[in-house]
Amino acid sequence: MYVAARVDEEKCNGCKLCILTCPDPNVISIDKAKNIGINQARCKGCGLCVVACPKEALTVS
Amino acid sequence: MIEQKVVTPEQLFFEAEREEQFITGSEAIREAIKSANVDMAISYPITPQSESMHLVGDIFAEGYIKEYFRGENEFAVMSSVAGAAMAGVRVFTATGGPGTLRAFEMFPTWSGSRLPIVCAFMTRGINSPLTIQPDTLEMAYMLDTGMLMLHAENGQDLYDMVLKAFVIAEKPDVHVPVGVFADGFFVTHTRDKVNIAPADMKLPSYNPNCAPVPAMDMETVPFRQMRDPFVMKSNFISYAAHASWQQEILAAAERARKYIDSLLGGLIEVENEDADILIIASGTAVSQSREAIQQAKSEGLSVGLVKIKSLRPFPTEQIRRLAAKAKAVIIPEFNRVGWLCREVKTAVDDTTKVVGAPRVFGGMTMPPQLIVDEIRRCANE
Amino acid sequence: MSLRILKPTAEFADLLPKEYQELVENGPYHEQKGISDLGTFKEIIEEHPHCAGCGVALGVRLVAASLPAPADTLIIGTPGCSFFGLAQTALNYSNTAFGNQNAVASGLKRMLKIRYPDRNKDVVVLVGDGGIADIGLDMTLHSWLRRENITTIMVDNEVYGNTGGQESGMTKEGQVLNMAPEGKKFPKIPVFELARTSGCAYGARVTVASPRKIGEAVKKAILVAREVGPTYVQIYTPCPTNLKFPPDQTVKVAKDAEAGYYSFEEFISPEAQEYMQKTTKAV
Amino acid sequence: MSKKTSIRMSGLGGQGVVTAAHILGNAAFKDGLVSTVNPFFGAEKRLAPAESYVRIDTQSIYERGEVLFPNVIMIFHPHVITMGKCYTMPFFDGLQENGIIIANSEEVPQLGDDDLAKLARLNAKLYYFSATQVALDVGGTELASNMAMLGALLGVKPLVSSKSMKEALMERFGGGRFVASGTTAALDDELKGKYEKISELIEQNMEVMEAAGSAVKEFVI
Amino acid sequence: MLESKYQVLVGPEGYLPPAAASMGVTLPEKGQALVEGSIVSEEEAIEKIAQKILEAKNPFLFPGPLLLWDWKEGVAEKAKAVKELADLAGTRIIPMPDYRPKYPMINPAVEINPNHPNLTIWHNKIDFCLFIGVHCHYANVALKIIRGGTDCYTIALCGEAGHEDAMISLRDVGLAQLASLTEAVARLKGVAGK
Amino acid sequence: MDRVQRPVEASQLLFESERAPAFITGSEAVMEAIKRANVDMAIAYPITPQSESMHLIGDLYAKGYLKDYYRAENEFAVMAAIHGASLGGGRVFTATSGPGTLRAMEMFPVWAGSRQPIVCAFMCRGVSLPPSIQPENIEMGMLLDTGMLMLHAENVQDFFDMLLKAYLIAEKPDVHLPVGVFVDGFFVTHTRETVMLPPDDLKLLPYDPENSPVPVFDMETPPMRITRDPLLNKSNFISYAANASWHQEVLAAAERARKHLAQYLGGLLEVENPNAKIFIAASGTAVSQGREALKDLLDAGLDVGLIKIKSIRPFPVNELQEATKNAELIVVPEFNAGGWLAKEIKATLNENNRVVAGPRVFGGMTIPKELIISEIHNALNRQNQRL
Amino acid sequence: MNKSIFKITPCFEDIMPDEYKELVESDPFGKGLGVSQLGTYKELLEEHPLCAGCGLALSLRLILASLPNPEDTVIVGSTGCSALAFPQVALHNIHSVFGNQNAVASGLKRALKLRFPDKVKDVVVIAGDGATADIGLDMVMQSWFRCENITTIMLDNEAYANTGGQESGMSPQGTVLNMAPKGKKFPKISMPEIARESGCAYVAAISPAQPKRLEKMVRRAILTAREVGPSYVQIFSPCPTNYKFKPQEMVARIKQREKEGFFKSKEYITTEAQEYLAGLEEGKKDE
Repeated sequence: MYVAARVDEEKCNGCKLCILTCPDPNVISIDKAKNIGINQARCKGCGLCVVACPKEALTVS
Repeated sequence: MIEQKVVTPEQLFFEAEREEQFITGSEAIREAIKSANVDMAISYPITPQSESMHLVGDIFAEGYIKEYFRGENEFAVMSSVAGAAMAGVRVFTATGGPGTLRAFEMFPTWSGSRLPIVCAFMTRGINSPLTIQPDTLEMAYMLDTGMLMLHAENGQDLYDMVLKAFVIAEKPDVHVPVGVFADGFFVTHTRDKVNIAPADMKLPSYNPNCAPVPAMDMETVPFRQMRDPFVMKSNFISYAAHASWQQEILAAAERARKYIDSLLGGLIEVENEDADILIIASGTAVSQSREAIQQAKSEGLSVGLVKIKSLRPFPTEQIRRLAAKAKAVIIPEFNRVGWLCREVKTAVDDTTKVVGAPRVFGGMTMPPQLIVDEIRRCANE
Repeated sequence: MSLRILKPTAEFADLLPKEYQELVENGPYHEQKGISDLGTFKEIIEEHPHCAGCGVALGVRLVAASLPAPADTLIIGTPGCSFFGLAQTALNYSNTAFGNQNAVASGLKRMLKIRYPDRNKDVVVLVGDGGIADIGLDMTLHSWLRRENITTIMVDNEVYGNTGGQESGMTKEGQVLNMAPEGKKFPKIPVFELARTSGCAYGARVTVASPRKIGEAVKKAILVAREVGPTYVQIYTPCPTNLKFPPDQTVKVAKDAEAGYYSFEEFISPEAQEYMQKTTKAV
Repeated sequence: MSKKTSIRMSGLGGQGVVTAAHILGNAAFKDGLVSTVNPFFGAEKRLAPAESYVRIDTQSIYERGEVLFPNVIMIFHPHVITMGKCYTMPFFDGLQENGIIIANSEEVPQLGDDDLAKLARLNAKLYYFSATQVALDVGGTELASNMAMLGALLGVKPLVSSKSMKEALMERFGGGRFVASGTTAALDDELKGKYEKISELIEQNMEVMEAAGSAVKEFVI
Repeated sequence: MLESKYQVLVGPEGYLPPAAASMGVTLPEKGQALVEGSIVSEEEAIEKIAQKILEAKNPFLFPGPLLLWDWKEGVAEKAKAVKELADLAGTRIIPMPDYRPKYPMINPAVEINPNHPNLTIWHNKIDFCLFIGVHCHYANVALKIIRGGTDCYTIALCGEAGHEDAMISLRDVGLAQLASLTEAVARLKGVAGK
Repeated sequence: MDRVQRPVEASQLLFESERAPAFITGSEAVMEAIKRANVDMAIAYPITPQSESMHLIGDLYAKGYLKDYYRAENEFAVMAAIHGASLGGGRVFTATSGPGTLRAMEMFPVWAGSRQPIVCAFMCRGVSLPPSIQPENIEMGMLLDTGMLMLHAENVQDFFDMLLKAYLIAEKPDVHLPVGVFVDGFFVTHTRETVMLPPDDLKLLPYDPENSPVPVFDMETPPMRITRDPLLNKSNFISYAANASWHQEVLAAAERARKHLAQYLGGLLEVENPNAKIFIAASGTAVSQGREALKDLLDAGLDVGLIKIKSIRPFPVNELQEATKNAELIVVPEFNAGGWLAKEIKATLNENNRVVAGPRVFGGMTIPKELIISEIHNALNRQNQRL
Repeated sequence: MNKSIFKITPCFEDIMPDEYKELVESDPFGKGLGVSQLGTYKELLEEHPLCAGCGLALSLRLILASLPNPEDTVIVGSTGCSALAFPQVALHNIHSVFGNQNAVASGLKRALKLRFPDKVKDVVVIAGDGATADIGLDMVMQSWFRCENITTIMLDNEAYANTGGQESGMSPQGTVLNMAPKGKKFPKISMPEIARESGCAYVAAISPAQPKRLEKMVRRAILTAREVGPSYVQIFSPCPTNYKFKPQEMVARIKQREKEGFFKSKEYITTEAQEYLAGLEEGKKDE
């Protein structure tokens, strides 16, 4: 029952919509190269980022 | 406004030459606040408190206070005062009776937050039935709020206690609110001689950096700071934090004892302590007792008097010691329930010698004769 | 009420003090009385200890004369000048703690609906400005938001009169009063506008300079409250004592205000409008 | 002499420790035993530590509140042990002599030598198994993990009859209103949504319990 | 003043012991200090701290936010003095960066929190600790919990009036007291070294 | 409504009808009690740990057991609205906790002074600050002098019975005062245990406002000129005397409640092992914890008894003096920092140095029986040393 | 605050836990960061214990990222779900009791003006719908009447969530929730309109589904409060737990409610505030 979001780097275009939809702080980050990083330990797996992602680059498992 | 210079509390209280004035209790409050270097005061009307806060408004207009406004109700006033105190300023407010009860939730909150607020309570009866007359019942409700509680006998006491309350409240090891209680009308509206410190002197300002908790101003570390945190998870660890926090509030009141001793000359005042019959009282009941003792004396009865100035902290050991020597202890009170009698009985070993009478309420005064009757009864037993 | 309870027990009828006998014989309970009948019937307020020229006393008297069904009206008040007169009213009157009147009225109205499902029991709140706009604002607004079937009437003297003349939320901006030593720093609270936003089906703003308007507004407000929803009437009742004008000037002060910032205003919801038309026709 | 069994269930919010305690206590009540159940929760949310307490006896039980000295400790989530997500430190604090620990954990619970020595001194028994896996395999939902934990308990210590257990389940899920926090009520709906009929839910849960009873393994301290 | 016989000794004192102030322990006046509930001279207390710190198996310093953040003049110097003391006495340092309750998220290996200081003490098996730079209220809450549930010897170096619930407490602590403490540690260490 | 209910005499419902066991929480017990109490109206406001019980009262309303129910805007407003509803002559119920009690504080003496037979359940919890939702009963210490009657329930069974009985006592014409039924939050509200319930097709007779010592407020009862409550605040002796007499009448009403408490609750206190030399005296959950300690102490051969105080207002002064006549040690465990019960007991007894004010637990923890046992041993040691 | 005070005392840098080091190295203080930069710096909110998919948590996170001067902002909250996250905010924040937040903020703001006459200290109230529209309505409105220079933000999740899902004044009419067993009997309180009538110079309603617009409104509200008068922002923040929808549907839920006409983003600005904001926004463009 404890799951977390994962990002498919291939699909992600770094639009940051996931960051703006995540209810938890300091979970999804982005670096200068527009790589999305997810702090798995802190993710609650709600799935809002999955729904928000236009590229279907996120999954919760 | 007179130009004021900052002096030490000791200078202001004990060294400066005082001037005798013939004023009411409400005016004594004004005089105390003038010298107290208060930053901010918030008011709300309720009889018999209103006059004092009008007068505080007047000295705001004269420049003695930097900010003043009328809040929307007592609960809101006590909340706003808390907000101001958290921001690190010295604040004052006052209320009475139903106002005290309306704001009740805030008082344990003040102590829990370690706010050195000084609030004057001009006690009166509480509903129902509605009355605006003197009655000290509200003090019974307040005993476990964690606030320090001083009870003024007269205008002079009210003046000194309000002024000194700021100094006691702000000691870093105390730093809890102080309620200064005065019996409505009997003190607030009675004109009497009061010795006032010079108007050109005032207390040093409050220093929030010496507080046991950080000021909420984003200028004090730590930055991540919540006043006051939820230590309310259900686990032993949180319980222990919560319990220790409460114990620390009780400890703060204990630490106040030495400051009450040095600034107010003790938690109690005793006259003729070796007498067989002792009267123990606080507030206006002390004055009535003084008259009764005079009368009793003329009848050849020797009666001692214990005036309790501080109800929280309570002079438990002193009372136990004094009562042990007496044959009878009379406790006159201005309320129907006899809360002071309960406190005293809790402190003494032999409760059978404690007489909880007379009790007057509904707004009447307590004729000294009523107390004399009790004295005679005790003397004849 | 059942008028039976207004009937003195035969054996004791002649023992009743005169004021009660008059009330029984010539009170406003039996037939509809109104503002225009004042002076011809025994008023339900026996007397009052208000100051000479008191606007609040006048306002309270006019409201009492405008009740559409005094025999089934219960008034809830609160501490303040208004209750001195109301305590002498030949109605059920209650005040408890300062500012809680609309909460008390909510509970009372609902209980009376339970106990008398087939009868109208008009619950009317009649309170000063401090009680409604300051300390009791929350409970006033929430009774409106919940759409309680009660009428709220404010006698607005723009000051805490009873505690010695402090500035209230309804005081005019700039006015110097106790607790506003540098003058009040914000405008009058727009309770009238808030009444509309908060769900009142009818609202009126009047002054004691227009007694007939008070009569109409109070009647409408109480009728609408029976069936449609909460209603509000705000009456300007100037205070000669604390605002320091001669007692004979109360109505003039009110009249001047009416010409200016206290102009007559009224709003009514379409539903209330429809209901009023129906009731008037029925009458 | 009293034969009181005091059980402490430690888990995370959302795992059904409150529900499990309720069902166990209710089953004991139906068996004619004396039982009290009390959950403790603060203003916590899902995944925060949650604890529930059941006391079962043949005589009157008076005390209430947290079980400080349990005979049985049930660990619903390995984080209770590894991340200290419980209300006492360490998680077996207060365990009585000959006490029992049952942990929902695929592997042997990670315990330091000190801790193992302490447990050995108490002559404690330590059981473990993946209740979540059993719940998924047999019940088809991880929400039945709490049932698996109860099954394991009955497997090692048959405190109540299976008949009463079934009745208690029926009462809990078979309509009527159960009083719990809002979150529990929400989860209830989710659970009910997974089964077509309540009877199916009950049967499945009974099967989960049975399977769990045989799946549980003892770690010899 | 009442004579208190209450001693503030190493715990665990048990379930919810009262605050030492409620048992009659009073705070010292200027120039004095508290050792185990009794008022002594500041010098004596400093000596005792030095002794205790060197006796300890696993001593720790807990600096609080008033010292961890370089927020006003004088902090850096004081911090440096504390660091020197720690180096000399061979104690480790664990910070208390703020006061928010962090349970159960706290990492007791690297931080301490006033609402549950026992977790850090248990985790690191600390038998001696010294608080400095903590707001008095939070220090008192922490000291009480430590005395209630652990066997750690507690020292509170206070910039204000001191702390009854610490086994040793100095008041009005500034650079001078820190220097004397360091000096005492150096001296005792020298003795021990011989 | 689940079933048609028949109003019956209180004695039938409470004492004669056969009871069946149910395994329920304290919150559910509130619902079961109100279901049988023929309550007209309830008003709710959320606060933990009280909310569940008022949710369940809402369910009763939805099923038709109550005629009106709503959520009000805050606790002060709830207590004011309940006051209004009670003025209107019906039977009412509400509940609150800790900070909610304090927010509404001004209304409780108003209820009493106004002679209203309101029944309110208090699910005690810590009061701010710092905020706590956990069990602690300091709020009771603050309500002692409101004029309300105060019953303290030990467990879920007590809670059920006391709530129903509270209406009977509150509504006696010679009493007619509000009754607060207090329980320790969570320890009782959220604990599930066996409770014996009378059938739910019976309910109390309705409240009859015409038997009230004050006129009901409905414009159907003379006199029509009635002010609830009058302004007795003119500054003259006549008003003072009226005000004081009114207050005395409120105190007197509480005194008159004693006989009804004896009838319905079997006394204001209960004593186990009355000839003991050592007593545990407590109220609420502390009694239960005391019972566990008692078992162990008796097993260990100590001469210990237990006093359960059920009524805090009126306080069982004579009963307590009688029960402790020969006691040498009285230990008072409490769930609060102030120790209000110990204070009450000390103020009641002579030679009150026999009273040990503790152990006190607060912050949310339970009182383990071990703590009570060690308090007794410590006190005995002290006494021995003195001898 | 003076930025120079936000630094770790040199000799303790190595012992500070990572989260504080990160905060100091990558803080948002004095840098003019906003919602667009989220994910690239250490947020003021460290973590929170709220439910997965909590709309209120998302709103809170966005508000904190929108503060124009976080280094000089003090927050006042109230009892409720949001209060559970507050201890984790790296700003001074106050929880007093339920519903008194605007009264506390009034006292606080005036005291801060006294103590720091030459500095702007933003006082921002962030509280739930129960605290703002029910139990605290009086104090909220009175702070507006008094023209206090504070910003009030309501996190509207349309229920008392923390106490187990009771109906609040902001619940939609007809909703069945605890304490409204037959459905809520009156409409959602029109707080934005009440705010406008009660003297707010700037009023807005928004949801976290529009993060950039939310940011703009929060900033405008805070800036207006500094100079012109009180301001109010109402943020629709759905609660998956009590309204029983799946956490991942939170944003979809906002859109659905928008479509049904129950929620609408709006903005009321007084002429004075309009001019003031235009001046500021103009100035910003010039930079």
